[in-house]
Amino acid sequence: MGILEHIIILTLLLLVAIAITRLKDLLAVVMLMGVYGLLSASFFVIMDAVDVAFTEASVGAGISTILMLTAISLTGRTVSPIGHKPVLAMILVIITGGLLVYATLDMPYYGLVDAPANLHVSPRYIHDSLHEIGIPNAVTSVLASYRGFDTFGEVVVIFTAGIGVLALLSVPSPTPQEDTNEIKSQNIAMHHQHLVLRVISKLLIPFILLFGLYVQFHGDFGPGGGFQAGVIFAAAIILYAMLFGLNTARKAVSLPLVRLVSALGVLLYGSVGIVSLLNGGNFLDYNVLLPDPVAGQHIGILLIELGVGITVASVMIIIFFNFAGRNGHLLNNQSRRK
Amino acid sequence: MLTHLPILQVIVPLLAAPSCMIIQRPILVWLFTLTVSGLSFLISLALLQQVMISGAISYELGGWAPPWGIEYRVDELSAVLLLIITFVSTVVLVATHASISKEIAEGRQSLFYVLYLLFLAGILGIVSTGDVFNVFVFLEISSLSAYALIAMGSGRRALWASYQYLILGTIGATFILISIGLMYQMTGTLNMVDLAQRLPEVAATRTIFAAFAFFIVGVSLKLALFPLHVWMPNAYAYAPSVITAFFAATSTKVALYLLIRFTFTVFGFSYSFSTLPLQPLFLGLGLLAIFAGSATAIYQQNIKHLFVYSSVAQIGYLVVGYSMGTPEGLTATLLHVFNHALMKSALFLALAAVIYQVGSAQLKDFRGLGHQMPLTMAAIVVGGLSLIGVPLTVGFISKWYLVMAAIENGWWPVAILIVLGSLLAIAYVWRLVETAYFSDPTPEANPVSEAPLAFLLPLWVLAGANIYFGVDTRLSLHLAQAVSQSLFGVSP
Amino acid sequence: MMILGLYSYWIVIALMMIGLYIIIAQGNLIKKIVGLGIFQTSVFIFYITVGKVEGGTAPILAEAYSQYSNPLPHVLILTAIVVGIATTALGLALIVRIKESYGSIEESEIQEKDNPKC
Amino acid sequence: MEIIISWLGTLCLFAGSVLAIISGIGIFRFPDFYTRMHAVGVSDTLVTGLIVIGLVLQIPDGIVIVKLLLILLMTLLINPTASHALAKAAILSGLQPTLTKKK
Repeated sequence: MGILEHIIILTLLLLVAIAITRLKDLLAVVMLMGVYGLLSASFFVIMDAVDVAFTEASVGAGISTILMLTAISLTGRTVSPIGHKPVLAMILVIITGGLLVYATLDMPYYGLVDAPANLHVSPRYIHDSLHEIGIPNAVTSVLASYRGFDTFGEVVVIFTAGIGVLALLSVPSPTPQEDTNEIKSQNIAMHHQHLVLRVISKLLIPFILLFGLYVQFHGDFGPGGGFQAGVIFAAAIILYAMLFGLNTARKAVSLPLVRLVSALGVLLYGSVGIVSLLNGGNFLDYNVLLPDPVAGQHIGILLIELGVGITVASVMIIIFFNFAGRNGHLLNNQSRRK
Repeated sequence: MLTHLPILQVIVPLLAAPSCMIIQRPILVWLFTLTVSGLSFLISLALLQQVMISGAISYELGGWAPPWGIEYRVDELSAVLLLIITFVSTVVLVATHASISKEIAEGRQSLFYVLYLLFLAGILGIVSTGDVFNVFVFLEISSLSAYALIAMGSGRRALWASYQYLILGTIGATFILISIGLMYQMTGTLNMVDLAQRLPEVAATRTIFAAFAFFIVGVSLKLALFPLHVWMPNAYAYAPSVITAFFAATSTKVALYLLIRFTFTVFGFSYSFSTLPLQPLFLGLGLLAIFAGSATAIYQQNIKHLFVYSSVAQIGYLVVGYSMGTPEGLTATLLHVFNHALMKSALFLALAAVIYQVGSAQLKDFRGLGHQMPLTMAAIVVGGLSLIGVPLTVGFISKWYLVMAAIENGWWPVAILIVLGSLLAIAYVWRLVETAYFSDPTPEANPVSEAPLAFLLPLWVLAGANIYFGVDTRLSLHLAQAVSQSLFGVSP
Repeated sequence: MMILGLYSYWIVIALMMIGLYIIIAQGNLIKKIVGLGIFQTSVFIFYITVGKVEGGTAPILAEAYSQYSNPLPHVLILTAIVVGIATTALGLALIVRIKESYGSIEESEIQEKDNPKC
Repeated sequence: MEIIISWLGTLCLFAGSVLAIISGIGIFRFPDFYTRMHAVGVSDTLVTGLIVIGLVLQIPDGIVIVKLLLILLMTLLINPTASHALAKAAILSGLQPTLTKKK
């Protein structure tokens, strides 16, 4: 049990990767990239990494595919063939790969209970986290408390990406007059095209949002947490924007507000740390948040997960809206030039 | 609050960045950023003082003892780097508002400051942390903000340069990630001090050898060590001018910090320098970098390009000093880190002033500038003399110690090559000086006047520092020697 | 077990190298980003494989189990996945801008436009 | 009784897997986009349905059954919609079905 899936999934991953190198159509490449993400998510499940699998499925197969599709809708989808034979690349890759294969020769055997990686630091997380932190999901304990600062860094990374995309792609928002005109014309065109999709997604979006909230607050007990929840939440809004038009979605979700909220998520995370400083503990020490350390850990983890969720959701929305908004911007410019 | 200094150093700019989103008005954001950077500078001064008195400071994040939690560890090396980074950042920021208002559209200026603060916090985090995975996270914060900042430069070449940097930078970061994974697999820990204790047991394995090799390649990419420097010339040349000044003075220094930190503290000196052919490798690449960088610099028409190629050469000097593997060599390298930060930030800030007034940094536009912008050009001359290594400038001090260290090591040919490399620097600096002072402005060029005070003030602070530390070396030398001793003291 | 372990490590290495090869050899900018994605995802797979404990279960602590897989690599990779998507997003944004200003997303054509005649 | 339920579950799972393989073959064998869509679109919903029902019959745990049934509900909604969207996108972008038999 396990070995068969193990080998099959790895082999499939290899086949997908090889297919990606050979394909000339970017649309196919991007779709295969999604498949690659989903396959690796399945592999993570076999490897007991359910939280990682959840994240990889929502990111690798979800958000990143959407972003790439939006990007190729702006850039075109054909790849011109490589003129020369990439001999140098081949040599470099073989040397690097050879070095890694060389490294595997002294590695501890796969799955060993007493491999060094599983002996030194991690036993404490498994044995003590339940009474030190008080939540069953050890991954969340480590993520949010023992290595909470890494997660803070992670939130800042995603915030940085959001700001970077804003700095690169943001376009001035249309005037209200243009906006209403555009919404009308878009609505007529899209109504015909997306009728069935619109009906179904109106049904689905509330459930997606609800599921996002479930993942957000259930992360202590099962797989899930702020990051996955944020992505799911953003996915619902992205779906709405895709089917009802950007301008309509912009009326529901105010972009300047979303920008502000993305900053507030980071600040919420940081201020939990500041409060622990003021209460006499070290940065991000949740034990001092409340008189009872375990209750303090609870409230601390709840708040920082909320900060993660808020920032991730708003940054994903910012990124998608700015990519997709670029399309309209281009069209407008072209029609003006004509 | 004093015990929290190590973390305050990083989270003050880190939390200031999202706060900028709330302020929004560019001029206010600029003032805010300047205040935050100044505050960081004060914190780094206090930290340096503490470290010099009581040795390395350890700070447990989240209250969890290392290796279970993340540890911040500020020792002499980190403290000096923190000081350099925050000093350069603060000085450069003074001129930023004026420079940015011409180079970046109004609507994006506040985003610029957010990214600037994120970059600052990212590199401060790399230098302060004592946890290898945390290094990766902050490396990515600084890299992502760096890509975005470079892409904000004017013209489409900035975009392409930023893209190339993104690809190579991410490969470098992923190599470092692989290295961290291999080390974790063999030792079960991510804490640097803990790793240093546990690595010797498994040092003979092929896995650790690969981890070491991947780390060296990854960090050399970030360091822009010849021949992995290809991303740097364009990325720095097309970035907004003040960003070039800030990056050239700090970014590669942080990569060098990582190199020293991992080879000395984590892997240990004896493993890094005796088990592997690291010494000849770095010596060779360093010397190549000096000559290739300087020689390419001579042929550049764009002065920004010229000085970036000169940076490639300067990285060569840093690496040559490092490769000696002696306390003297390391002292020379650290002195040069300090001094190079001073000269390059001065030079690029001067270029920013020229671009502000003239609108371009092509060699032909420098004609007659020596008379039209006397103060700015004088600062460039000071910086240029420092690059060459003329006595009474900081450049002389670090070259002197480098040559002495080489001779003490018995490396006569290396000492001669270092001096020869400086001769090449004369060639490229002279071209600029000649154009600026001895050729008349082209008739059709508009007359230009001296740069505003917002540029001159920080510029002359830096140029003054170039001369001051070239005469009075007590402070810089004392710091460099203290760092070098502490590093060699840990692993004799 | 040993064969399976080495097999999975080697496949993962092959995946990494395919990713790296795409980044270096392909001239299309989007394909380079895809290669970067494959490269990074494969490194994630490597980390997770390291954390697997034979006979263990997912590290969600419960009475019924006593053997768990190592949670630390999972945490590290959660962070790394986020870093990966951040890089992808920024890279794609750059590509969109490059396409707008150069009119192409092929490396060779862009270099030609930057330095005509050489 | 329990044995029968468990066997029924296995049967469902088996039938689902076989159907999945058949529809996979269909993708390769059918001549054009629309017929291939048909092979996947129709059978996919049935496949997921059968597999979920099979799992429900095998695992007699309350909360798991609720979750599985939710998954079933979602796939029943989403799968046909996705097929519809695909086919419509193909028509709108001007792809014509192959009507004559290939020789």
